[in-house]
Amino acid sequence: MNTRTISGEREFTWKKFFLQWEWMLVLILISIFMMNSSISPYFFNFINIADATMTFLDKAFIVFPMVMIMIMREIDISVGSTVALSSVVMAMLYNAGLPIGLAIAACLLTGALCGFLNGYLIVRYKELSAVIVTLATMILYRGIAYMLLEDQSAGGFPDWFSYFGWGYVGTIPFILVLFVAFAVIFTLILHKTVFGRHIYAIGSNSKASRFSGVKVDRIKLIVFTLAGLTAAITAIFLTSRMGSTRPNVATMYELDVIAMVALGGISTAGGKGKMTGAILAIFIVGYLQFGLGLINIPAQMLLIVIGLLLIISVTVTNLKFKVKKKKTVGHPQQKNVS
Amino acid sequence: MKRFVNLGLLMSLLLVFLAACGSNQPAEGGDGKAKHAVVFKNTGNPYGEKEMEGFKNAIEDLGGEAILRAPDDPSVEDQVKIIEELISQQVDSIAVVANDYDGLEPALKKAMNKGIKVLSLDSAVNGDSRMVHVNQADPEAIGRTQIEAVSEMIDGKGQIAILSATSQASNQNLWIEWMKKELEKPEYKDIELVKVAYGDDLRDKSVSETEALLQSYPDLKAIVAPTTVGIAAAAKVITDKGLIGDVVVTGLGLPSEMAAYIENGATPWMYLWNPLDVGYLAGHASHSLVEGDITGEAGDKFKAGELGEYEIIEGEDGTEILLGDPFRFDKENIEEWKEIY
Amino acid sequence: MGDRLMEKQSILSVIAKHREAGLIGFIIILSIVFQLLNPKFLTIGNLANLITNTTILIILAVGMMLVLITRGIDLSIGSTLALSGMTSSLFVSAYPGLNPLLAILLGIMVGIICGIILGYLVSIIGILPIIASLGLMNVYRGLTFWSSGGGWVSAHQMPASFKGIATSSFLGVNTLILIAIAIFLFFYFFVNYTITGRQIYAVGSNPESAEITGINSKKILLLVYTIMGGLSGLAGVLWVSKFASAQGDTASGYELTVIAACILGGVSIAGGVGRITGVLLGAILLGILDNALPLIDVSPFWQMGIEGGIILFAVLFNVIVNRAVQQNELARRVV
Amino acid sequence: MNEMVLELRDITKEFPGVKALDSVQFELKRGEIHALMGENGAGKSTFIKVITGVHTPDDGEIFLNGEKVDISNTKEAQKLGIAAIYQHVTNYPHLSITENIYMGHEKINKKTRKIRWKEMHQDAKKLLESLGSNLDPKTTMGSLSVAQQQIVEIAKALSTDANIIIMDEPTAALTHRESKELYRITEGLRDDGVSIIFISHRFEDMYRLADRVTVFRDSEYIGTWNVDGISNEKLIVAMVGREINQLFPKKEANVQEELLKVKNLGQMGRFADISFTLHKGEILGITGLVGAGRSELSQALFGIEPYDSGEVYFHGKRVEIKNPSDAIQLGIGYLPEDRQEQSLILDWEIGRNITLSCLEEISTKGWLNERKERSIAKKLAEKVNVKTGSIFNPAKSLSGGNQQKVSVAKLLTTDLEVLIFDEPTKGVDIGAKSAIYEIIVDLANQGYGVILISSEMPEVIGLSDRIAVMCEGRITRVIAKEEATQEAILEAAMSKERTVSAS
Repeated sequence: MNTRTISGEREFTWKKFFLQWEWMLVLILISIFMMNSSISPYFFNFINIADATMTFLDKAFIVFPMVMIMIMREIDISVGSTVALSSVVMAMLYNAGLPIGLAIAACLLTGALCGFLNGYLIVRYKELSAVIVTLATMILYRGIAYMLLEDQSAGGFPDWFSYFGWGYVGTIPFILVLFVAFAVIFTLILHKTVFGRHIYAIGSNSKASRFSGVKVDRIKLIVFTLAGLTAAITAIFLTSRMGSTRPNVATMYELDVIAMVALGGISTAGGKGKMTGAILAIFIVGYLQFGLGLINIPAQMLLIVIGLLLIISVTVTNLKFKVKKKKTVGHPQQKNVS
Repeated sequence: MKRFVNLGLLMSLLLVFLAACGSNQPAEGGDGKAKHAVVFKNTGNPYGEKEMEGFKNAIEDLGGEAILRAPDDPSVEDQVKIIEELISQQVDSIAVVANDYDGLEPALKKAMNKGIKVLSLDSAVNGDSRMVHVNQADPEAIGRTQIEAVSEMIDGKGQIAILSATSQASNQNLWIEWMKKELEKPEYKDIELVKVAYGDDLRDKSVSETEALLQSYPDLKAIVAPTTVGIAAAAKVITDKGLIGDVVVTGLGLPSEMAAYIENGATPWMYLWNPLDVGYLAGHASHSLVEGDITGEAGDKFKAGELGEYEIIEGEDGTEILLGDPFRFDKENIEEWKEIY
Repeated sequence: MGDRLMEKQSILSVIAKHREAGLIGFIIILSIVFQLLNPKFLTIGNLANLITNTTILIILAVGMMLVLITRGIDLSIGSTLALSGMTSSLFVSAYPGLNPLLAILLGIMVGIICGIILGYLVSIIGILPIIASLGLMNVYRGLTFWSSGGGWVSAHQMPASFKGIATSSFLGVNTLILIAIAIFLFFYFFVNYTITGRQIYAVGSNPESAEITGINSKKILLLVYTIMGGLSGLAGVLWVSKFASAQGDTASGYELTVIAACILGGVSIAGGVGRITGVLLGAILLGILDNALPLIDVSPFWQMGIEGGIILFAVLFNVIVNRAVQQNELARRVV
Repeated sequence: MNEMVLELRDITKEFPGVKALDSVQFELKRGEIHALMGENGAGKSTFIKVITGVHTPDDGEIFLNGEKVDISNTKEAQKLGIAAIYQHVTNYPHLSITENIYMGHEKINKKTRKIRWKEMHQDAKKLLESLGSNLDPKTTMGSLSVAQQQIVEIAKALSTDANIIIMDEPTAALTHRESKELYRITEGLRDDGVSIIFISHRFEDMYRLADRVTVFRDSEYIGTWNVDGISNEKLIVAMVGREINQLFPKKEANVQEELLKVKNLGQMGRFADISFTLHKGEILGITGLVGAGRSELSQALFGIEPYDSGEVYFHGKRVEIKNPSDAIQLGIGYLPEDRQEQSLILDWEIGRNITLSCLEEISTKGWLNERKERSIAKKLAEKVNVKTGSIFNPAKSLSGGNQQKVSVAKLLTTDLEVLIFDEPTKGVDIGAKSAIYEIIVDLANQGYGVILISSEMPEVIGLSDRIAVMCEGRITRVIAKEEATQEAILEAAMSKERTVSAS
């Protein structure tokens, strides 16, 4: 047997490059900008475009770890409740006399603990799917928030605390600056590190990953903890924007976040999707809502539009995928025998 | 690739369609009309629809443009978002029916900093985040009338319970406090308040809370529900269980919803203010603020169309405009009112 | 010592094998505790309340079980429920002379249409159920608000016959309970004694084998979501009739309660597993918590936390028992 | 009456881009066992799916008892009396045996359409008994062993009154003893007049059972022979298209110092008192019947399901192995039994698959170095001679044998010293088999210590320096290469006596 040479250089074609879901999202985003500018005279100026990000970026922080979770074929539907619980803990500790810095730290810690508990239960009791575990903790965490604060609201933070949600760096909202930093870091982690590669491996074939020495349990634990931590970050921004908090804040945030991730092209079947897609999806949903808000569209229309956007875009990816599949997967065994 | 382009076209089409929908709305900003916005708690609430309608009537009478907004569920987050959108549209005034007393403060302060006049109506925001509050009823008056009514219905003695909402909107808690204060008076010494239950303003929860009250307190004589969802649920339970006459229900309710129960006697009578008037008064207040007729200081006076003249007074937290005493709905007048709201 | 080990093992394996028995045991223990804390708990009146209030949950949980067995999930049922409730009540308020049966049929039809749309997206287009139903959840909710023009349909707008659907009784038993019993019996027969019923399990247990056996899994999926839609539609009419009020935000978030009932009842999210009796008990357990916690004066703000804790406990308990059984079996194998 | 129950003429089936069957022929006599052989990808699976109606052929004719028939779906095939037992067990793990048997042709009450459970349970019980099994038909399928599931599959085929039964690799997952049981059942069926198409990679199966053999290669029909009229070599040439001179390459006898030492290793309920040593350059075969604990032992050594008693020494130093990454860190590599489930990520490129277990080494502080990754992947893919054009092709585009080569390549990325091969040639055709043997021996010659776990006795005997035989979780005998015969191994595999540790 003579050894053959196997190509080690990746073929690059423009067609393949442009045939990525992310370009479709870019196209949609541009259309939304065009639509917004045409329907409202108030949209297209720098201040409003920048300020708009303040209205939708709070929950966007959870999108980053959620992308990782969904790539790993897991899901976390407790994040909304985690936001509520960590926000309530922060407000209560501050009102109980703790310095604000420590209260913020406690908020982050609470979030991380919630996420860690999710991850721990999922890793320790593999018979339980993440849906079951996080459904239970979703009810539990919000329940604890209610136990703590009942139907009160807590707030009275120092003035500078509102900087998180309302402050600017120059003319750019602080939240946008932090978001961009997170986006860069998480994108690099997912696509350029061993950790990220392992996440894809786990989502594509968890067993094979474990057999290949990937520390599956540890990675899941870390990512779920990250989800809790970012939920706490969301809690800080949300609380800062409202100046006070209550146990029922951030209801249904989990579904908003999952919708953004799905729109971004990350399939819940695991192993597929890119961080950039999810980031684009955040802005698509955000600016669509903002633009329609500027023309005072009724809330019910907004619901329908967002729902249809999700369904249509996923249908589109699905059809695209099906066509591709027909072409290549006939009988894998028969192919490439030579 | 072709398919891809097609999809792109499809998407753009969808967006154009949306744009077309959108442009039906009056969105032109440059015609010099003052723009007054009102933000209610949530959409799909007939009480809110009436309140916003009253606001709109006032604004249109005065030649302005009214923007009516409400999030799809009663959350502070979404109200903040809407306020931000209104700021971007450079409206002249924002009137809010708040989902939280403090939660809108930063958003409304930002609006005020941009020169927008801010007031609250019905469910208030704190004194720092508004110029004035349009109070549909004096909490003291509500607490007093409720207790007077229930006392009259049960002849001044027996167990009563309160079925409240979540009471986060601060109103219910305040009224309940006033009710408790009223109950301390000697003439009510035979009335015992056994429990304050919370139905969270959800139908099913309010029903099971009412059932629990009836189970736990077989001698219960009356349920006071100072919330529209709660009173309807309680009256329904009493009707279904055939307890009409044994247990009375009163409180604050919508005439349209409660007509059936007032007619069948589950609720002999109840109270509410007219949400059209609340909105109407708020509309005039918005206009006067924008015109500079009033600044929101105590002592300012303005004319509110057919409602007459109002004076701003000092409230517990910030200044207020009081609409008046709550209105009594009974068998005599319910026929006429149930069609209105 | 050896005997005791065997005994312990057998008790555990009984619990593991008969999950329903475990649930019943848990329900009995809870009932005793509640009864001790408030003697009014086990009275005919209260039990009637309890069952009546649980019927809608039972009806929905039965449908959700079928969906979960096929490895799917339906998050849109709360919205479907609201939409069908709103449509039928708008209809009866416009035509008060209408036979209430027609109103029920109309509600079911609306539900079925909603279900077919979801079923189509899942089975034919191949969108993942969680995403498709999430999208439709928003759409149906929006349509509900839109169809009512922002208003409610309230008690006086509904004819007595319509409100009577939920409050009337037959042979001294509330109609709602009768409907739930009928549905339970029908689906008990359906999943256990009909070919189509078994095919639902087959598709969930192993889709590839189902294909080879010649089962049309697309048809089965479509059917399952249609049934779920139809049941949500029915539940919508019952809900609106029961509370005599149709609102835009009716049953918002209720889908998660339904899923929780199924999970408590032993339905596996991974598909193929689930028994209708288990689901019934799961729903009743949640019903008991809802009914009894207010009775024993638990602060309303503690209810949610307690419910979450109990769900988590029940799920973990099941896993731990199963593991113990496996360990025991291994230990019995002498190596 | 026609002697042929089933005839297929000039069957062609194309999938987009692939011709899976190119005008193939097949004849099946009444009451014969007909072996169908060929390498993976020769078109056997597609061929079966044509007969059972899963695929409709693009061209060609099918005759049943001399009459031309169209089989357009599986139901029709069933009606015609054709049943298949597929290679990958296709059952419903959550459902009962009865249901698995009767799925698709349930017994129902004609009037009420109600399923008659009682009758089905009884009939299932009878069917199982006729196959010599006393399984309770109400047991759930998932709790059965592979061999038991196989029996249920046969019962299922019988329940449809099939007179043509196709068995696709039924012995692949069975032990020697279980295979014998299967032979008995199959022969019994033949004697009852059932015609059987038997597909297997094992020559042993064919010689033992079949009357005639048909060979496919590269989607084409090669020929049909009487089993007693064809030699082993000729058959291999027919299947592979070339001669394979020597299946087992010669191994240098350069066993060196001790590498791995295991003392009294145990895991509750799975294995106990396992002791052996492995030297550099040695191939230690571990064999035994299925359920003897071979795979469990190897997985424990690799940290997948950690052992709970005993000691492991590596280079004379005591070590703890709690998870696979511990094992890899130490220098122990593992080639899993099920490459599609446990080793490869089929959707991924070949290159990424190869580097998955060594990402830590080729990255700097956690950041990937894609250039380095590519060059390593290319080098290793060429080293194990994967038949592909580019390391960016997906792993699922490869044949079974080549997928296995990629799995082997994964082991070569890191600095390993001990390699555990768990059934390395399972489901691999004969051409790729010899390539894999070559790689294994080559690795041992390079100084790796190799543990070879296999249920194929010729393989164990042909490759190993020493053979440890396990029975019911314990090592019953260690046999040196010179003394290794099939009989000796079998005897040890069935004995319950324990012998001294293999040091």
